Amino acid sequence: MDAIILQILNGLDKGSAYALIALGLTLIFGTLGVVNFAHGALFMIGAFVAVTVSRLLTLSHQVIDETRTDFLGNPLKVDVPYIYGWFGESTGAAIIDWAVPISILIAIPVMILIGVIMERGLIKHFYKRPHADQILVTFGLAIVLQEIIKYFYGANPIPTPAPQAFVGSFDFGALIGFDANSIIYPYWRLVYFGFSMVIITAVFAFLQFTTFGMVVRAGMADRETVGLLGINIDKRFTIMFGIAAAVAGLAGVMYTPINSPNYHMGMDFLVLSFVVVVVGGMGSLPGAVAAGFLLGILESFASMGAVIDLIPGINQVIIYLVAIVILLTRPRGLMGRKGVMEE
Amino acid sequence: MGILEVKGVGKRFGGLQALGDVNLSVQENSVHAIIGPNGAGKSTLLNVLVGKLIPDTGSVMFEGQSVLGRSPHEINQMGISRVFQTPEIFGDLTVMENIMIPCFAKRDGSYRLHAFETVLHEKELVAQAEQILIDVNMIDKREMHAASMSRGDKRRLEMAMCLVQEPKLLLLDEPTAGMARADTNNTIDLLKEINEKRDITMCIIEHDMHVVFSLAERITVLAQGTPLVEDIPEKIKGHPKVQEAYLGQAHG
Amino acid sequence: MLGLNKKDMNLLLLVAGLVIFAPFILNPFPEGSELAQFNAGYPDLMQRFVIFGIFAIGFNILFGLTGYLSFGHAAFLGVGSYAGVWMMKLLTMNVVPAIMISVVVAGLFSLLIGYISLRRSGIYFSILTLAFAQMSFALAYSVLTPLTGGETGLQLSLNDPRVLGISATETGSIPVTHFFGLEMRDSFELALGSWLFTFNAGYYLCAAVMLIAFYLSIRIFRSPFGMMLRAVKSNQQRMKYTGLNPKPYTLAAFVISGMYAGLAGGLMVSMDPLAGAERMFWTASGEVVLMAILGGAGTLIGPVLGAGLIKYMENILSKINSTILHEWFAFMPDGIEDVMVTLVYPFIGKGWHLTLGIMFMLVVIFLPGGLVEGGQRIARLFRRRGAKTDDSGAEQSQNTPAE
Amino acid sequence: MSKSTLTRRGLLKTSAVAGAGLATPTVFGGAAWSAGHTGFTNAPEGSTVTLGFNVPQTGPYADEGADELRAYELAVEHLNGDGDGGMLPTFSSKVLDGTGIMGKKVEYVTGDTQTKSDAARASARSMIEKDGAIMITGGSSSGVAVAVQALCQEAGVIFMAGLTHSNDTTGKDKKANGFRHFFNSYMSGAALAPVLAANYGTDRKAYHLTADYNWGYTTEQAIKESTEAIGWETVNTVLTPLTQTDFSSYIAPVLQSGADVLVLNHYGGNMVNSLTNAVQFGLREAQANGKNFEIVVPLYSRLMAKGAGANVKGIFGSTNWHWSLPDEGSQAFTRSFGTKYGFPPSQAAHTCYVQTLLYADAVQRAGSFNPCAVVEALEGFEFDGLGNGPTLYRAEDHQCFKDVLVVKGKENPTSEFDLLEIVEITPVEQVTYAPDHPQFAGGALGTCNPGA
Repeated sequence: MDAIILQILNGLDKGSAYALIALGLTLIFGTLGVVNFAHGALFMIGAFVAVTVSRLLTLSHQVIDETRTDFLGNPLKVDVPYIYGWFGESTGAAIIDWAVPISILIAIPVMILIGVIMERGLIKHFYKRPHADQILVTFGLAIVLQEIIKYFYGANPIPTPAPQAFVGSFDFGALIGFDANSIIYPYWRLVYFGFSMVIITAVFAFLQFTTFGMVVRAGMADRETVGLLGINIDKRFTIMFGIAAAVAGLAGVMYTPINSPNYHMGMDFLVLSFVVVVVGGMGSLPGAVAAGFLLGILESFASMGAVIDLIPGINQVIIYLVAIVILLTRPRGLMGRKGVMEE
Repeated sequence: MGILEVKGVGKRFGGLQALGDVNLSVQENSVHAIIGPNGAGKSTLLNVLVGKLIPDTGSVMFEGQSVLGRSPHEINQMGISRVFQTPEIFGDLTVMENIMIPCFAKRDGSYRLHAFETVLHEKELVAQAEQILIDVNMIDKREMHAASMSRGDKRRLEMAMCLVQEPKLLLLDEPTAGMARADTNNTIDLLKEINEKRDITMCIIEHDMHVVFSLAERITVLAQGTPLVEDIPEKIKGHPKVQEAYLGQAHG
Repeated sequence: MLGLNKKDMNLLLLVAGLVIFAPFILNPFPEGSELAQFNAGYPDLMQRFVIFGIFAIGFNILFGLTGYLSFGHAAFLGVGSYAGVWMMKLLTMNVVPAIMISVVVAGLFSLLIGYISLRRSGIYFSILTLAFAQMSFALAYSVLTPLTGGETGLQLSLNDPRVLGISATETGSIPVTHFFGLEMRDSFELALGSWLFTFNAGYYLCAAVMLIAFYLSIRIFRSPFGMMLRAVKSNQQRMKYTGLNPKPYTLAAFVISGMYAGLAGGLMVSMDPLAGAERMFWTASGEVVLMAILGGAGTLIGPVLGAGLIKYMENILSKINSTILHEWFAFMPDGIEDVMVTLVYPFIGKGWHLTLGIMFMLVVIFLPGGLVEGGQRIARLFRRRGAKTDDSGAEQSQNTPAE
Repeated sequence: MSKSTLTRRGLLKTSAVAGAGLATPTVFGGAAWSAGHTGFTNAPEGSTVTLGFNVPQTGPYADEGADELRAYELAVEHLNGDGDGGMLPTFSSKVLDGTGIMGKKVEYVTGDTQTKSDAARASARSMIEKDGAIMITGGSSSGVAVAVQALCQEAGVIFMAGLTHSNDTTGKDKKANGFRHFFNSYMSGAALAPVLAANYGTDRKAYHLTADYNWGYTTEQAIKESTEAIGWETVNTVLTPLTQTDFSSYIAPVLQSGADVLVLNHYGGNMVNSLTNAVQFGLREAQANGKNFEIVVPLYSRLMAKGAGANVKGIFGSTNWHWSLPDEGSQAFTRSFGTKYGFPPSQAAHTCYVQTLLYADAVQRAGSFNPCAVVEALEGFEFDGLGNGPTLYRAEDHQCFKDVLVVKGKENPTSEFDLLEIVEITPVEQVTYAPDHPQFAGGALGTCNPGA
């Protein structure tokens, strides 16, 4: 039982990353009709916003420490962040410690800007082009973006820890009435899950309760009609693209303490998130979220030792197997609409 | 016994009874029109006839054989062709190829792996297709992409594609929708000619009463998924039920 | 001739000329010159050009004609490769049985996957093929290691039980692949002045197979079958109401292109008898999609060009390092030399992915029809210039399909 | 900048001068890569010799590849008599004199393995066929090493493996033309076990997470066997997919399993992520069976430690070499590398540098570039001064036997390169095994292939 609850937690956690990426992906597809292969790259850029922020915060001047030596035997140069000088060492250290949460505030405008630039500068010209062209151009863009990141940050993962307050784990089981030490779970993963629930709720609320959202939803259902009503749908769709980019970017920022970011993390998620979107049903927002959590949980269960012993290799293929079964039994995914992307 | 016998066909979509107990008998070599107000179930009935929809109840017999449960291409191979309201043609292919495809379908059936023959070496079929293009006055457009033609040309092309197959029954879904009066009259003449010279039975769905009364030998009036009345045109014209159905819709 | 019209025959002859004289064409720069770096006329790369050409031609029969975008085609290439290596391990080092079994196994595998995947269309079809291919990769890399060699790849060893052949040569080596005695790595070298041209037996076998494959693809394009496939892409609804069943046509196209992929896989292991699991990874499937689109999907020659370009970049661009750059710009004053090297460096060597990405974007943005469209535009430009007096020389309607 | 050229054959240079336009067809029976005249592949003619450095330049191991390339450039510099000479003065063999190899200036070409066996072979073939490379070296994974080694065997050139840790490279997939300086899974197990026993006791229950591919299998087997030999019990072993990025679902059940040690048989990105996740789940602070829970990472690299950040603190592992080693050779190399690039070399850089020197030395001693002569010179070669103490290139399997380092993550690093501290230098005797050890069974060296 404990093991199962643990894996459900893990699944929700993984699922929230899948769901956030898939949400933006399907939002872009639903509103703009564009298959965006660069969406994984947006997730990766979000993570590197966090890396950049923590690097900026730790911008340092070097102080020579005569008591110690470096590897060549010269006196050791110790990096002292400028921020220590401005706020004092303890406040400075605390600010650096909170680099990832601070990055969220910075990532929102940065990602929206990147999204808007992408849409206006490139994607806009591809609305009427075949999906294959959209895939190729966004794939090219994804490669370019990740190579740029690689050029500046290298290929090695860069550790970006969570604030000290959230490092480590706690006894989650005891909270919900299980035996002590039966369900130990990391703080930050719960934060991640909570954060993604907030984002998902916010996106849905935004679409549900604002006029802007209503127009966008109407546009997703029938773009031409809304256009005929004289509503400038293009402008709204541009903003939607910015929001989708921000969702992916925030997913990336928050993900950095879970796994050290590297330049190809976007590609790692790309194929998976496409599977999630398709399993959920192209263009369906609830479908994307549901499929994200479903696949996350199934993936977690498939990685349990007992399951692997029973079916060797199941953990390697579970996601794809589920995708195949769902697509064969439910032709348009869990919640897909008819006629979307079938020609 | 008609060439097409529809008996007791019913179809529900969720809570909506799209068709309820439709009976229809189309006589060989006749022109049979199906009319009715919007939402009367005309298109649903047509989709049942071509195998796109499977009815919940009833039977559809064509030349004494059931068409139910067969897929569209099998029904077509039995001799039923369909012309769509918006022309359905192979837009990316040339006009000539659009005609060649039904030529092959007629000769080779629904599937044949003729991967190492060459289209242009099938002299007989090419000649046949060229003749048809001459007949419909499109020979000078043979190498055009079908999608780049005018709407009227597309309709003619689609009609020609159906005729290539020499169907026994031709289903027409509003063949004159959106046409100017002069074009409509041309189409009426063309259809008459086809019906008489080629012995093709026709079943037409149409809104334009002028077309219906110029062509049809029998008319079935559908309303809310059920046939109100079936009779010869003269009788339909003054039929109170028909007027009620149409006028009621027109004013309500 | 050969059942082709004049235009197609010319195209076939052109391609034949290109592959036969490839050792000259690809080695335009003299040995030892600064530009020799750009020579591609060595056996491995020439083999790759034509093998990936075959792969792309086959993929194009499915994608270019029917519009079905398979994202898992590399799986067939991989399966074909494994089958080929097993044939060499168990039967003989002659490449003919290996290539044949590759085609057959890939054909059967694609029949199975195609049968299931073609129940869906559009992106759902793409994801199904992707899922199958990813499963194949993941299993081949891990639990199927005894069958596939896993991480290392399936390779020959000194104690293979080769029924029609020897396990090891007298000198204690693994025997080499051959075509009825003609060793695939045999080469004839011709030195002309400071140029060196290599004529490799393996390459010419691949080239011959590729010409046959190309010829067959022309025949398919011009056949009633090919026309039906284009009809599938254009309008399945009308096809059904014309009495044609699109399913078997599409499945046949899927299997044929799967067999092309298997053929490519078989040739790959015939040239270099090792089959790695990475050749089934989704990026490898993506690569062939890119080849087709980059060259011009639905055109005859496009996929071959796309394959050539991508493989050229992968093999030539990635080998340029900063030392070589410094040599190129050595004639410049020191300061400018360094600036030039700094400017160019991100795009070559380890940055070749960046150049590839930029190229994809440029081609798709400016040449939606791929390289073939680029060629056509240039040709049109010349034609227009040539016929300037001809006032009616306006745009000819673009009705020549599938050039 | 000197104008050097990358020629394929010295012959051509001269023939070009002698008479342009003169056609000289040559037919080779046998091998494409034979140069005909001297009886082996790519025999260097003229005043230069070309080496092929095949390292990952794209993909997740690109940084490791970049470090290998730096080492190669440094080695070439030293062989050609530039720079401070690095390890040449400390090397026990003194035949290398800074005039290249056998008087020929050393040049090199580079290629990108992409850490894929196919791409690595393509790149190696291009260096052999196009650039006339006489020796191929590099790589940062065992799959690539085995694939390229087999290719070099067929082509008739020498392969000096880079970073490859799987037993198979000099076990079931060993080849006569291939040589490995790097240590292997067995040695990791043999070196780690006593240290683990000393620090964590002999009554331990281990839980293995293993990368689901060849290297993972051999490492799991080696660690399992050596820890079981000191009395540990293996509770469970679970295979994880190569493409896995989030290991939470593999880590979470560990605490409930009754184990008190987690062994992460992972490398590269897998290791960075699995270790990070393990620490997140509180395994480092946890208690199990009344003991402190411990994590072990059999194969450490500095780049991985850098990627995992603070999570490596206090965690044991093994490594081939570390820049903080006090011996003269290591110091000389670190100084030389650090002066040129500004930071200390990694173990991958070290092994690649040493392999290049060893090759050059073997050619010089053999007096020939002929691969068979080189093989003969390297087989059974004993040397010292290259950083790991007295070392033997064993003739039976072409594996180097030398001291192995047990390290642990440093608690208070002074810089981003100072992440590991040496716990013990395990003497060579302790990690030596018989050539027919079951973990290395199967396969045969075959005979050297000179290609022609």
